[in-house]
Amino acid sequence: MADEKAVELEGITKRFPGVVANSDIHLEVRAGEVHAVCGENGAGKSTLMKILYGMQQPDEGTIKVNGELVRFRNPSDAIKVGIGMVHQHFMLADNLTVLENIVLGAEGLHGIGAKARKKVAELARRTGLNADLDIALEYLGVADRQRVEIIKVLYRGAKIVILDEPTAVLVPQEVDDLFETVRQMRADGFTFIFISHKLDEVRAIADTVTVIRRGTTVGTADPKTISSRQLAEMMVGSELPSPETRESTVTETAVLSASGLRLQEAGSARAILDDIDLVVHAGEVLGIAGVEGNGQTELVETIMGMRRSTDGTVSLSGKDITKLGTLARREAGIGYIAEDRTRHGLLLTQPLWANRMLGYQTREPVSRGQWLDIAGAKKDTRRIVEDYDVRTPGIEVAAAALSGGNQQKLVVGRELSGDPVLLIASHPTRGVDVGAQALIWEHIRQARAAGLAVLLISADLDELIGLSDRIVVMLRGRLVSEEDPATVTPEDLGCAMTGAPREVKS
Amino acid sequence: MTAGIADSPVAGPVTMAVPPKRRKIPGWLSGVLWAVGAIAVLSTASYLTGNSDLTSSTTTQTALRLALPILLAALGGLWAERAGVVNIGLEGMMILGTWGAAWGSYHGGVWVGLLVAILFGAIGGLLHAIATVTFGVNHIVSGVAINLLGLGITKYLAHLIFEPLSGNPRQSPVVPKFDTYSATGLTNWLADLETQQRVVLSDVAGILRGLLTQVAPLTMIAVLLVPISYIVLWRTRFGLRLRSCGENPVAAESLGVNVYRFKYIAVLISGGLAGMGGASLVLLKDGADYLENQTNGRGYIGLAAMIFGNWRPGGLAAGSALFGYTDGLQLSGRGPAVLALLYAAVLLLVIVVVVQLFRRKWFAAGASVLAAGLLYAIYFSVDELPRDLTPYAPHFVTLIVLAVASQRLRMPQADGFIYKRGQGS
Amino acid sequence: MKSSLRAKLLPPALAIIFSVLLCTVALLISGDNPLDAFGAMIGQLGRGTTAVDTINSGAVYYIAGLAVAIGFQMNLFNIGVEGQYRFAAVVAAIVGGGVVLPPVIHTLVIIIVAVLAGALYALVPALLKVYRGVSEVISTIMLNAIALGLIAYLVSTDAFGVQVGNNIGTEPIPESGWMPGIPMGTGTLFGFVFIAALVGAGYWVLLNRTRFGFELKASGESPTAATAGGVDARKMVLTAMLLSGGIAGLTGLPELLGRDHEYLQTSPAGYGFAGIAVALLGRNHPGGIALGALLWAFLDKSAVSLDNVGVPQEITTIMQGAIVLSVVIAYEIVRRMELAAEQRRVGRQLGRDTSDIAAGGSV
Amino acid sequence: GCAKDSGGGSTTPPAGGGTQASGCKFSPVPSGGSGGGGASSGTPAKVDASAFKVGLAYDIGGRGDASFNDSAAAGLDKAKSDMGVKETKELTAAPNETEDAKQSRLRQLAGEGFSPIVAVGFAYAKSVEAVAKEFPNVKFAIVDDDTVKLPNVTGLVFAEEQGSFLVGVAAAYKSKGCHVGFVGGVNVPLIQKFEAGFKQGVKAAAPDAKIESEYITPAGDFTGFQDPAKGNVVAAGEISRGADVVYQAAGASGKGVFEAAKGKNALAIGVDSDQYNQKTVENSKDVIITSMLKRVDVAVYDYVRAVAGNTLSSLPKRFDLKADGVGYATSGGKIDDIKATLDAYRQQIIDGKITVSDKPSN
Ligand SMILES: Nc1ncnc2c1ncn2[C@@H]1O[C@H](COP(=O)(O)OP(=O)(O)OP(=O)(O)O)[C@@H](O)[C@H]1O
Ligand SMILES: Nc1ncnc2c1ncn2[C@@H]1O[C@H](COP(=O)(O)OP(=O)(O)OP(=O)(O)O)[C@@H](O)[C@H]1O
Ligand SMILES: [Mg+2]
Ligand SMILES: [Mg+2]
Repeated sequence: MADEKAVELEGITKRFPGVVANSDIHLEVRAGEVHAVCGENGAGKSTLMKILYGMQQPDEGTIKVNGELVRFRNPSDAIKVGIGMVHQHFMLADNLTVLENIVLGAEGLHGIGAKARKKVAELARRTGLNADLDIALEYLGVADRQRVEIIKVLYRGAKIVILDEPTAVLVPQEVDDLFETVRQMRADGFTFIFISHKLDEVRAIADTVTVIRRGTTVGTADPKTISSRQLAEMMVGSELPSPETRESTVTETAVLSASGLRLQEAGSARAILDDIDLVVHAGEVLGIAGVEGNGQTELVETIMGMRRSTDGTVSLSGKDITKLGTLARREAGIGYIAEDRTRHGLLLTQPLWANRMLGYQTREPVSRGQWLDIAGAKKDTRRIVEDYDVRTPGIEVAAAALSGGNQQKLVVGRELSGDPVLLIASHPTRGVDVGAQALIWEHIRQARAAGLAVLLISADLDELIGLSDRIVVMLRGRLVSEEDPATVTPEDLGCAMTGAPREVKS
Repeated sequence: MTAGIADSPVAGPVTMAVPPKRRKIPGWLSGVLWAVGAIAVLSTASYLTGNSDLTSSTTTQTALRLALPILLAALGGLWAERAGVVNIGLEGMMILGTWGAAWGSYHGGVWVGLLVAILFGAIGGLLHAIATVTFGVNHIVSGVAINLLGLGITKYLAHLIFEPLSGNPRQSPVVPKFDTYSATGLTNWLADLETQQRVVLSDVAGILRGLLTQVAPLTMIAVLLVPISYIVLWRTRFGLRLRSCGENPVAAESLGVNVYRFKYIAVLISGGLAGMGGASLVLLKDGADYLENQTNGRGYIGLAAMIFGNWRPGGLAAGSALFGYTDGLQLSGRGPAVLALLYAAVLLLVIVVVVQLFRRKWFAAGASVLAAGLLYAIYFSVDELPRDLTPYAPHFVTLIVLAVASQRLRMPQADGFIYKRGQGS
Repeated sequence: MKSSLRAKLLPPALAIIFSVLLCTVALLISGDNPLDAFGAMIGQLGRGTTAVDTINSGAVYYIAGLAVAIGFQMNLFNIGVEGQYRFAAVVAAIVGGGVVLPPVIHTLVIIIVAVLAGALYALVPALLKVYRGVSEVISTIMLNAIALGLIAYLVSTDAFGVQVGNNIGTEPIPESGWMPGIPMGTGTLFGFVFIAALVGAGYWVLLNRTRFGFELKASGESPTAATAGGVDARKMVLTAMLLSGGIAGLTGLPELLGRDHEYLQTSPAGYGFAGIAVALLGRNHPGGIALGALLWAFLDKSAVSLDNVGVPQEITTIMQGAIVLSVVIAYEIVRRMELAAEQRRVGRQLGRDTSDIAAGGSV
Repeated sequence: GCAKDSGGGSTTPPAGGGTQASGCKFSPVPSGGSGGGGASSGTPAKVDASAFKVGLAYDIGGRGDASFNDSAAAGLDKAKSDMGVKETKELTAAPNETEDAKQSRLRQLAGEGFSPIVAVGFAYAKSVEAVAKEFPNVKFAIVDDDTVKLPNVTGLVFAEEQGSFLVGVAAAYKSKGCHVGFVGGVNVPLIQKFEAGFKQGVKAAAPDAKIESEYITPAGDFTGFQDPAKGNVVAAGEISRGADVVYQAAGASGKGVFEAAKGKNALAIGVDSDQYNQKTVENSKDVIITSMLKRVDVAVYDYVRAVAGNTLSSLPKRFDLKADGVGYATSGGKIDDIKATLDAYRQQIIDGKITVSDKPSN
């Protein structure tokens, strides 16, 4: 059994206009193992998986599943031979119900009625999904969405499951839950292909790891014996960075202070933000930990003025900014790295220099009065590209043409350009590869040393612990506890975030 | 313009903070409640103003008649947009339908006429699908082009084919029309009831009688298409797949749904329904045969009714009915009837005020009081509404209802987006 | 990626060829001679005033197209340009005919009134959208119809209208309010053509060189990103809609100031709808809209010449529809061809130099 | 049970609503002149127009529109066969075309040597004025307009109110409930003339008669001429309020008016041409008791004839009852019984004893 090959990919090559995503890739996955695939952003992992799942057709190469040569014209073909995929980005329709999302495309199995519902309910139990199956998917939190994705795969009876960065949005407890499910299923004979940028996760779960660099396989290793550092070197040929903060630069000057902040949707009794008090000092990084959906997003958007607080005040360097709009707050010195760069940070079809203006359209060097200063914007964009190592063929390309990591570097560069006194960094390195991650951390650290106040929100607890001077935990719209990053462990933090009682330390 | 008609550029923040809301009452029940409420308001207004037009059988019959093409166009819009294709070409497809209906009916009788109308509409749909689905053209561009093509081609064909028959390049010869049927026993009884002038009872009788007399098969089919659309789109696997293409085509694709195929099917059905809407202008008793420009923008009104109805069959039926009703009322009852309707609006606003006070929405209640007062002042002070404006009563009513009703419109999430196979993130 | 000149010019050419072919088929079916037809269409430019008329009408469509395009820039679909321009034209004609002012100033007053009236009529859907979330598609469709009633009232003899023979219209504007044209052959080029060009230039500058234009485009491209960037979405909807309405208000003026000097109830409608097609043809670019407007006007004028040689004039409508559709399809085909070529090029290079192009993380 | 409705719509109550009275109390019929036509202008001298190229510029719809364009076409056809016109050319306006398109059309005809040129419809007024100035040697005529004061332009206008007066009398006499209706397509001055004459005619015959009067759309919204479905509803509304004879001046919407009348056992009166014989409304011809005739054909014929015979000055200033420019149709024989009465009124108008106003009174 152990030597049976569930999947064999040979000589896979896939070209996109201007990019070769995969070139001559070889990958062998044994039946019943968890096989990790690692690589930088844009190394071609997702592309390879999409090829295995029939969503994209390879230009060259062959695919064998369970020893048989197959050709997938579309995902249905792949599903038929028992392959399932959980995508890097959720593949869910917000407006359809949970049940509909799951049975879609597999109605042939149990219809869409009572039988299907029974089957799904059973799977929901198995994976720990507690949501009502008839509510629209948009009401689900990320962890539940991830579960829905996995149920989708199981519902179709897949034996070979591809998980493309499933842990990026999960907290440690949730990751553990997920891994527990995976281990159980592995014991039941399922095969997994697992993609993650978090190398300790890879080492924790995988039986084998294959590393991809620049579209080709560089090698296979045993995660039990290889160190994270070695793995990282295989991937990028450089050392694994860590988000350690060195000496404290915290001062006494409060930059951001919020008091009694409250946010309530019209017509809803529940407060999304409830009596939030917080202060960020110059030279300080305040980390906010919390399971997604507990109000961090709303807190940031309220501080940015994108939402109107129901109650409470926000002041910046002593000046009350509660009544100001987003632009005025930005002009007052807030830089903002939004959690979803494609939705909130960038104009994807516009050139890089136009993206440089976004949020700064009222200020030099990109504008003068009501007039845009295009030359100035271009010049400053070139500076950012240089300083922040944005890999791009030029500043005239559309932002969409950059990979995620490079897009993020551009955003960070921009938000640190306006001489901010406060930086709000929401998941600044989400989905960004190790190289870019290091660079972004370094820039945040430098700015902090120069006296910048930073409000950091991150799901990556190592990042949070490593960068922050203080950490507050957010739960159901409230700040429930404060932790010292010097002593707290990710596990403790995870407990506080989920509201679980903390194990008493001996 | 990536999103076609993106519904709300007023950007809301991302995260869904609203906790899951369970619908306490099922959709059909709330529909019934709304209908009962509407009848109650209308019959009260009719009683207080002494204008029986508000609930007469003639008015409802007319309303049904005028709502029909709008309803069918709106259903056409629904099918396309549920699959993610904005269809502003409904008008053109409808025009194609009018021509096809007349031509088919002339040569092979009403049913052939209906069939040809559907076919012609579907050809318009096919063109729209080729442009938007296969070539990924902006949906509005394609729709606008189809409106032009529909008009141009039918004019050309009428010139070529109808002129020798009718002597008129803008009109077809007289073509056979659908027979109509009445539930005679019932309607006679209802007629008695209606003439007795009893409060509420006579009103309900009038409304029902209007819906049950002289009904053509086409009318029945069209009305039935509302629940049928609902069932097919929301209760079958075919419908689920189709809707998934309008919500998240990439997800649908990743689950093995052939998005192109469903989009094609949806837009073809959409065109067919619009063509049927055209047929309803031609093939009903008292219909107009083919007449150039006879659709008069009804395709656009259908589109508006669909948005009004929040991309749902029941809602768009309500929108079409509202429009048809008001139009029928103003055309047959003219100024006095519209004035009575104004009175009904005041009553409605009073109810709204009570509800808002109950819900402790002071601002909304205040605004409604103001509006009610204003309308009542108009009602009280004028004996006759301006003659130039009464013909547009349905348009005013639509605007006012939209402005008053809370806007929780939700278009299919990927509506108007251009989808390309294998391009998903 | 900057598209090459070929990618810009080939599609319209293909589209025109395609629609000419389509019409040829139609003409052959109806037993007409396509050569006569196309000959007449081309020939009309050299005859009478058609060339000048084409430019004049082109200016009208151009303004309407710009009005629509402003909305499109931020994903607002202002179907209401039709109602806005007609309402504005009537109001401007009434004011223009009712006041006595020295030359130039009189004209300016009319222009300003038209802009304000158009903006005012666009204010309704804008407010409904911003404060009540009413889709501008519905509200402007409804307001287009309502405009008919308002106009009927305004030009009725009870209000501001005067009856001339069997027609009714507004009081004629005295000569001081006219805008002089440039005589060309037998025709006269409207002075307003230059204003239209100016509006087009202003449109370009506004969109590409001002903060407002940047915010407008940002809102259109990504409302969420614009909001995070400090753009007030409500304000943008309001301003864009008002601007669109204001420009729409100018649509009726070339003819009103340059030729008709009064608004008659028989004055033609439909410029607003044509504006939608023209804006789409021109891909919201001021230069493209200009070409689209001229093409549109040219096809419009062709109706008369075609009728003159006995060819069904409906052909022009078919041609307009066919061009709108085929031009976008052609753009798409050319784009795909270029992509495929690019892909082949990468494929060829791959043999020699893999790492450079395949470098992950950036293109 | 469910039953197929029989053709006549027996399930609806008879028209007239409540009071099914026996008719109106009529004014005494004016005496004098039950004679035939008053417009017999003697035996016409033979006129030869074989040197003439006649151009016709129609309004939207053109030849075959079963309305005034068609009527103009009939006049042209007659001129051709009677006077041997050398060449004719007919061009048609497109919907929503601009002023310059109209001018181009006329200019094209003039440039190609056509003269006289007849422009059909008052929408041509400004264009005729502009082009006639450019071609002083070309003769122009314009139907429905007399505002162009140029030596080479002749206005061909009609006394629609006089014809409408007569059908108003007929309506009063044919109404069982002494209640009649008028449905106008679009509320423009031209159609108001029909309304005015009709109302006056009804009142003249039966001062107590009730009159419903509605337009489908206001001025400027020309869909009112194009929407039979709405015409139907408006007429049905009038009928349900008691009207049992409905006169329509609603263009293509008139068809809906006829059908409403047919469906509700009422009677109808057509307009412009003899609609009893019109193909497009043949389904409901049995309710059409008469039609108000507006003889555009006569005007066009007479005009061509006058140009050919160089007798333009003798052309009537207005084509009225006297000039046989308006009248009523008798096809179907439904008003044969009151023909004498109608002719009496006709004579009164011709003699100037009754003047018919062209503005509705209220
Ligand atoms: N649809 C596409 N069209 C064009 N190029 C694409 C497409 N999808 C991916 N690419 C290119 O292929 C490369 C590999 O992309 P892929 O998504 O496979 O990377 P990845 O290894 O999954 O990266 P990440 O770790 O960030 O998920 C990217 O750099 C991108 O340039
Ligand atoms: N539809 C598309 N058309 C063209 N290029 C695309 C398309 N989709 C993706 N790309 C390419 O994909 C690249 C970004 O790919 P990808 O999303 O894999 O990057 P990434 O680094 O994985 O980003 P992220 O971390 O956000 O996933 C860009 O280089 C872009 O050229
Ligand atoms: Mg990626
Ligand atoms: Mg990936």
